[in-house]
Amino acid sequence: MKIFDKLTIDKHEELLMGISPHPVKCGNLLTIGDGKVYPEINFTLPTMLITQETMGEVRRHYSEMMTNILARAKALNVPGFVVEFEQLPPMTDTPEWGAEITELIKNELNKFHIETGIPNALRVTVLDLRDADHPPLLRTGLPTEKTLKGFELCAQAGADILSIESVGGKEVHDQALMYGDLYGIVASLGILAHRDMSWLWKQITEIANRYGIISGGDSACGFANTAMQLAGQGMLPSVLAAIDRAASAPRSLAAFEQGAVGPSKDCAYEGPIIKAITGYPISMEGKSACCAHFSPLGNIAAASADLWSNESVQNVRLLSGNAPEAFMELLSYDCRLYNTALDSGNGLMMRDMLVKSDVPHSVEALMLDPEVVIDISKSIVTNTGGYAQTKAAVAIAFSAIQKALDNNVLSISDTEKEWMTKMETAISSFGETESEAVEHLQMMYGDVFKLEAYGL
Amino acid sequence: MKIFDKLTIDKHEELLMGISPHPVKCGNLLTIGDGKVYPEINFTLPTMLITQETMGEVRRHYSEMMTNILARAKALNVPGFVVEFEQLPPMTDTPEWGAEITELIKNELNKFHIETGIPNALRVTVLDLRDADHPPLLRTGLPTEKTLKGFELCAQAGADILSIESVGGKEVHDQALMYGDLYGIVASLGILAHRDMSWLWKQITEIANRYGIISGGDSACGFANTAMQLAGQGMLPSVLAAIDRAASAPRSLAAFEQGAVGPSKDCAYEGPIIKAITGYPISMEGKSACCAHFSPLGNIAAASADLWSNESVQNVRLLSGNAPEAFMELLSYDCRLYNTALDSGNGLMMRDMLVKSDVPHSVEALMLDPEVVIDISKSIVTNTGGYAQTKAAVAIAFSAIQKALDNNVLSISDTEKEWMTKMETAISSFGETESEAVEHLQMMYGDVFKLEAYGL
Amino acid sequence: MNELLNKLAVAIARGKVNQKSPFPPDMKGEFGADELTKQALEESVAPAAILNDGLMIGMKTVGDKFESGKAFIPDMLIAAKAMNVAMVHLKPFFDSGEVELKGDFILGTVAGDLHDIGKNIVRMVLTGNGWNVIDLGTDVKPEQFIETLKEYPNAVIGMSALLTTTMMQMETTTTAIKEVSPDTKIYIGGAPISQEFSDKIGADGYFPDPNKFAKHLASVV
Amino acid sequence: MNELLNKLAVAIARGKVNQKSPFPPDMKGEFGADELTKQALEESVAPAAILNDGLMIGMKTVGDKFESGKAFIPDMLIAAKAMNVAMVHLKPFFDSGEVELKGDFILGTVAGDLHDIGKNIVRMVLTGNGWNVIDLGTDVKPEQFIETLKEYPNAVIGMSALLTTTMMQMETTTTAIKEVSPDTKIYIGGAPISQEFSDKIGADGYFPDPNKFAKHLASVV
Ligand code: B12
Ligand code: B12
Repeated sequence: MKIFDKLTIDKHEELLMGISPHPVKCGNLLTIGDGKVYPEINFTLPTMLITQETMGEVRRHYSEMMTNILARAKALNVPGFVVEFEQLPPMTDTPEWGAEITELIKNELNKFHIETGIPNALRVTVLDLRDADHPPLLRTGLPTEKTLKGFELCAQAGADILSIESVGGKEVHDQALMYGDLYGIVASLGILAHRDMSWLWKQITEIANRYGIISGGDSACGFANTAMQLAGQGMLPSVLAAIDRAASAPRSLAAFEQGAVGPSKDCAYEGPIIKAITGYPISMEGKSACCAHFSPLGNIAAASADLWSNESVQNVRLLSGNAPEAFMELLSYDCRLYNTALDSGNGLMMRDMLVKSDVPHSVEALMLDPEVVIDISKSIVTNTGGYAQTKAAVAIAFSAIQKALDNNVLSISDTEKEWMTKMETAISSFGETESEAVEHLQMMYGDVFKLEAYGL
Repeated sequence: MKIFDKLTIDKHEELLMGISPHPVKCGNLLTIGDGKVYPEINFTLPTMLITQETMGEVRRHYSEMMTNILARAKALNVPGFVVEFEQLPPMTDTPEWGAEITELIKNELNKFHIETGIPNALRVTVLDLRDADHPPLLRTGLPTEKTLKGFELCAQAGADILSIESVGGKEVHDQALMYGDLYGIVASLGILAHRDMSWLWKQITEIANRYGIISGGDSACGFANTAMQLAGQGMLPSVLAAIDRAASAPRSLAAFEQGAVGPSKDCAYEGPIIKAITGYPISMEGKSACCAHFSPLGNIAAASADLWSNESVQNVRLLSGNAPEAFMELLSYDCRLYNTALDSGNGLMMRDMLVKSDVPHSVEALMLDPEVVIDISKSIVTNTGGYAQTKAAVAIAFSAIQKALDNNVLSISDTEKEWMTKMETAISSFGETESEAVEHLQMMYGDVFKLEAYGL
Repeated sequence: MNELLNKLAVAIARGKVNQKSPFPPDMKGEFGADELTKQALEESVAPAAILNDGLMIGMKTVGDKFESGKAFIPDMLIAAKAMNVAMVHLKPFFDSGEVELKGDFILGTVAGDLHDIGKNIVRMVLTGNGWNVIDLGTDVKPEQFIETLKEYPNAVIGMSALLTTTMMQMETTTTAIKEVSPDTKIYIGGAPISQEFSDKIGADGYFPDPNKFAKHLASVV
Repeated sequence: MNELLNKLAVAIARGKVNQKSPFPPDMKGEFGADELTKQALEESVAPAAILNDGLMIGMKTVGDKFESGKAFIPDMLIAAKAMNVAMVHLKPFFDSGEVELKGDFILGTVAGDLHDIGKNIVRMVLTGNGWNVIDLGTDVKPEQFIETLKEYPNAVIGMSALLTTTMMQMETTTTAIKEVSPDTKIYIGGAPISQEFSDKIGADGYFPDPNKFAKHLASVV
C-alpha cells in the first residue's frame, strides 16, 4: 500500500490545469498531464433496451458515435484525446457485451491513430453491479463476480484505462444524506466506503498490471454528486453538499493507495484534492457537461483538470449533427483556450479567472478553490486512516466556508445558515474511534448494511 | 442615411468583448455593450409540423422552453440576458402565429424581471419569405407583404429588438459561390444584396421607431455562413469562404446606414467589422453554438462579442434536462468567465487567448483577428458605395491571408493554395464600375434574378 | 382541543417525535407527536380530525416551506418520522375502517434500475398527503407490480426510472399491468421521462414534481 | 480511338468545355468536350462507349478527387458543364433508345423548405453517374412529385429537407406517393434526417453522402 503523508503539490499556484507531476502514458502515445489539457469525450445510447436482439443496434450506435467524434477530432486537429466508454448495467451484467463494445471502440481508435497520428486512449468504466443485493454483499456473490469479470474482459479487449464509480458504503450514505446526518456521512465515507475502495482497487490494479494498462481511479459520484444534484434542486442544503465533497476525498484517495495512478474519473470533483496529494493527473467536467447535468462548478472545475470531459451525452440528433460530435467540438475548443493560455505563460491567470468566476456564486465551488484544496489536502495527509482523514477534511472544509462567509466572499440564505450551526454541532459530536462511529451507523442504519461486506 | 466614413474603434486593442462605444438600452432594463457579455439564448421546435391544429403544441413547447431557461438564469444568477425568438417559415407566413409566440415569450420575460430583477430583452427574428418566388421579386408581392407584416405584428406584440436574415442577392450569390466565381460573389453582395438591405432596413427601422423599440441588425448567414458550412464539409475552399466573409461586411453595414443600432445578429460573423465601424454592440456565436452548427471559429468568435449566443437548439431531452436549458447554462458560464476577466482588468488578455487559440487552425478564423478586422474595416470606410467597399474589403482580406501564409501564422493545403492563385486573378479582373459588374451578373446568372427587384 | 391539534401540527412540522427526543433543541422536554396524539385520543378527538387537522396540517406546513425553499428533505423526513409515530396510535381506526386514507399507492423503480432517491421523495410526499404508499423498492419487475395490485386492487401505480435504457421497461410494465387491469391509473417520473413519452407508452401521466403530482392525484381520485 | 476517349475524359475532368473557352488556362486552344465528342461520333465510336468510357470516366475522376479532398464543388460543376455540352451530341442516340442512361431520378426539396444547396449537389453527382435527373426545385408539393412520376413511371425519387419542421413533409409526401405507386423507391436526405427517421416514415433509405448514395443506387437498380 502506498502511503501519502505529504503533498506532492503544496503550493496552490502549482495546482494547474494540464500539468501533473506524474503524467500518465497510455493508449496510442498519449501522455496525460504533460502540459496540455485533452478532451475526454463520453457518450451513451439514446432511449432503448439492451438485449441480445438489440445488440446489433447497440453496435451501430457506438460505431456511428465513433465515426462522428473522430471526424471532429480530425477537423479541429486536437492534440490528443481520451474516449470514455461508460458501461450501462446490461453491459457489465453480460460482461461479454461490454468487452465487445470495448473492442469495437479500440479498433477505431487504433485506425484513427495510424491515419492521423493523433494520440488517443480508451477509458473503460465498468458498472458496479454490487448494490443489486439489499443489503449489498460487496465482496461475494454473483454481482461481484460479474463486476470483476467486466474488468478482466475489457482489459483483454483493449481498454487502456480502467475505472469504476464504486458503490461500497453508498447504501448507508444515501440514508445519512437524506437525514442530513453529518456524522453518518463521515462514518459511511471514511470507514465503510474507504474499506470497500481499498478492497476493490487492489484487485483492479492487479488486473491492470497484468495487462500492462492503467489503473485509473474512482469517483464519489454516488455520494457527493448525488448531494450536489439534490442541493441544486433545493432538496438539500448546499453547505451540506459542499462538506460532503470534502468528506469524499479520503475515500477516493484509497484507490491511489492501492495503486491507481490517474487519470481519476471526470465526475470526481474531489479530483483536485487527489491531484494535490498524489501528483497524478485528473479528469474533470463542468459547463461542457451541461448535456449530462447542471452544475454550480461550470468553470472552476477546469482549474486543475488534465482531461476535460462532457460526462455523458446520448446519441441524439441536434441541428449540427449528432450530440456526441457536438460535444467533442465543445471540449476541443475549451481545451484549445486553456492550452493557449498555458503555452503563452498565462496558465495561472486563466486558472484564476476560472476560479474567481464561480466562487462568489456557490459554496460548492469554494471547495474547488485551489487554496481551499491545498488546505483540505494537507489535513488529509497529516492524518492516518480513512475515518480520521475524513473528519479532518470536514473540519477544514467547514472553517473554509465559515471564513468565506465572514469575509463576504460569498453569501448564503438564512436557511443554509441554520445548517451551518447544525453541522457545527454535528462536527463536535463525532466519535473519537472508528468503532464508536460504526456503532452510530449500526444504531441508525443497521438494517440497510452488513458489517461483513466491509470485512468488519 | 447615416454615413460611416471613419472607424468608431480604430485601435485593435479597443475592440473587446462586452464593451461597445454606443451601448443599446432595451427590454427590461438591459444595456447591451455596457461592459459585460450577456447570454443570448435561442431555441426552436423539435421535429414537428406547424399548422393551425398543432399550434397548441407549439405554444406548449415555447412555454416549456421559457420555464426551463428562466429557471437556469435564476439558478446561475446571470447579470442579464437576451432571448431570441427566430421564426420558422409558417410563423411569418401566418404572421399572427409569430406575434402570438412573441407575446407569450415577452410575458414570461416581464414576469421574470419583476420576480428577480434580472434585466432581459426579447429579439424577434422574422423570417424572410421573399425568396419564395423564383426569381424573387423582393420589393413586391405577397411574401414581401407578409414579411413586413411580421415585423409590424411582432413589434406590437412585445418584441424589443427586430432582426432578420435577409435574402436579397442570395439567389445570385448561391450560384456564384458554387462556381467559385469571386467576381460574381463580390457583385452580388456589393450591389444586389447591398441595395436590397438598404431598401429593407429603412422600413424595419421605421417600424422599430414607431414602436420605440430597437432596429437590431441583419446577418450574411445565407452568404458567408453557407460558404463556411460548405468549406467545413470540404465542398468549397476555406480561402474562398474566408474572403466571402470579408465581402459580406459592406452588405450588412447597410442596415446600420439605414438606422439599425445593434445588437447585430449572432450568426453574423462580420459583426466585429460592424462593431469597429459603427461602435454598436454585436451578438456572436461560437463553440457554444455546437448544437446548431460546427465551426472553425469556436473561441475567436467571442473576442469582441457583446452578446454570446448558441444560435439555435431544439427542445429535445438530454440527460440533464431539456437542451435549451443546458445551453443557457453553457452560455452563462462562458459569459461569467469573460466578465470575470473584464472586471479584473484582464479582458484584453482573455481576448488575445481566444484569438490566438483559433487563428493557427483556420483561415476563416484569421478574418476575425482584431488586427485584420481593423484593416478590413478601414478599407470599407475609406470607400463609398457597396461595390467599391466590397472590392476593397476583399483585396485587404486577400492580402491578410497572403501575409499570414508568408509568415507561417497558418498553413493551407496545396489545393487551397491553387485557389489563392485563382482568386488573385479574379480580383484583378473586377470591373471598375457597378454597371460593368451588373453586366457580368446578367451574363452569368441572368436567368435567376430580376433587375427590378433591386430597383435597377 | 383545537389548540391541541395545532400543537400536534407544530410537533409534526418541527419533527418533534416524543418528549424524550433531543431534537429540535429549542423544544427540549416538550411533548412530541407521540404524546400529543395519545392525549388527543384520550380527550376523544375524532381520529379523522387528528389525521386531517393535526398530522396532515403539520406535513403541509413543512411541505410548503420545502416548496418555497425554506426547508430541505431532512426536515421533511424528520417530520415524516414524527408522523409515523403518531400513525401507530391511529392504526386501529384505519383497520376498523373508521378513518380512511386517500387510497393505496404502489410505487417502485422499474426493472434494471437502482436509482431510488427520486422515488423515495415521491413516497414521502404522498405519505404526507395521506396516501397509503406500498414501496416495492428498486429493480421492480412487472410481475411484482401485478402481484401487489391483486392485494390492493384499487391502488394507483407510480413508476420511476432514471436510465434511458430502463425507460423502456416502463412501456413493458405499463402494457403488462393494463392488460390485467385496464382501469388502473399508472403515473411515471424520473429525470429522462417526459409527457410525450408517457403518452407514447400509454401511461396516465408524467410529473416531474411530487408536490404537483400529489395535488393532481387529489383532484382526480 | 481509346486515346480519343481518354482525351475526352480529361477534358471533362478538367472542365474544358470547348476549344474557345479560356478555362483551364493551361489547356488554352486545345479541343474541349464539345469538339472531342463530335470527333468521336464522326470516327464512329459507339455512343455508349463515349458515355461510359469517356464522359463518365471524366466525371468519376473529378468525383474521386473531390472525395479525397483534392477538388471542390466548383471543379465538379465545371466538369458537369463540359459534360452537358457533350451530352447534346449524344441526345439523338438517347432519344432513339440506342443508348440508355441508368434511369430517371426525380429530385426535389419538400414543401415549405427552400434549402437547395444539398439537393443541387445530389443532382450533380447523379448526373455525373449517368442518371437522367428531373429536378423539381424547392418547395415541392406531394402532387408535383406524383405528377412527374406519371411522366417517368420507373423513376426513383429523392427528397431533401433541411428544416425539422419540414421533415414531416417527407412523411406526407412518401405516404402520398406510395399510395399511388407502392413500388416506387424513395430516398431522403438533408442535415436533420436519419436512418431511423427514414424507417419511421416508410422511405427506402437515407444517405448523408451523395457519392455513397450513387453507389447504392447502382447496386440496387
Ligand atoms: C445519484 C445518481 C446515481 C446514484 C444513485 C443513488 C440512488 N440510490 O438512487 C448511483 C451512483 C448509484 C448511480 C448509479 C448509476 N447511474 Co446514476 N445518476 C445519479 C444522478 C447524479 C442523480 C439522480 C438523482 O437521484 N436525482 C435526484 C432525484 C431527486 O431526482 P429524480 O430521480 O429525477 O426524481 C425527481 C423527479 O424526477 C420526480 N420523480 C422521480 N420518480 C418519480 C416517479 C413518479 C411516479 C413521479 C410522479 C415523479 C417522480 O420526483 C423526484 C423529486 O423531484 C443522475 C444525474 C441526473 N442528471 O439525474 C445520474 C444518472 C441518472 N446516472 C447515470 C448512470 C449512467 C448511472 C450508472 C449506469 C453509472 C455507471 N456507469 O456506473 C449507474 C446505474 C445503476 C443502475 N443499475 O441503476 C446516467 C444515466 C445515463 C443514461 N444513459 O441513462 C445519469 C443521467 C448521469 C449522467 N449524466 O451520466 N447514479
Ligand atoms: C445555407 C443555409 C440557409 C440558406 C439556404 C441557401 C440555399 N439556397 O439552400 C438560407 C440563408 C436561405 C437559409 C434560410 C433558412 N434557414 Co437555413 N441553413 C443553412 C445552413 C447554414 C447550411 C445548409 C446547407 O446548405 N448545408 C450544406 C449542404 C451541402 O448540406 P445538406 O443540405 O445537408 O446536403 C448534404 C446531405 O444532407 C445530402 N443530401 C441533402 N439532400 C439530400 C437528398 C437525398 C435524396 C440524398 C440521398 C442526400 C441528400 O447531400 C448533401 C451533400 O453532402 C444550415 C446549417 C446546417 N447546420 O445545416 C441552416 C439551417 C438548416 N437553417 C435553418 C433555419 C432556421 C433557416 C431559416 C428558417 C432561417 C430564418 N429564420 O430566417 C430559413 C428557412 C428558409 C426556408 N423556408 O427554407 C436552421 C434549421 C433549424 C430548424 N429548426 O430546422 C439551420 C439548421 C441553421 C441553424 N442552426 O439554426 N438557410
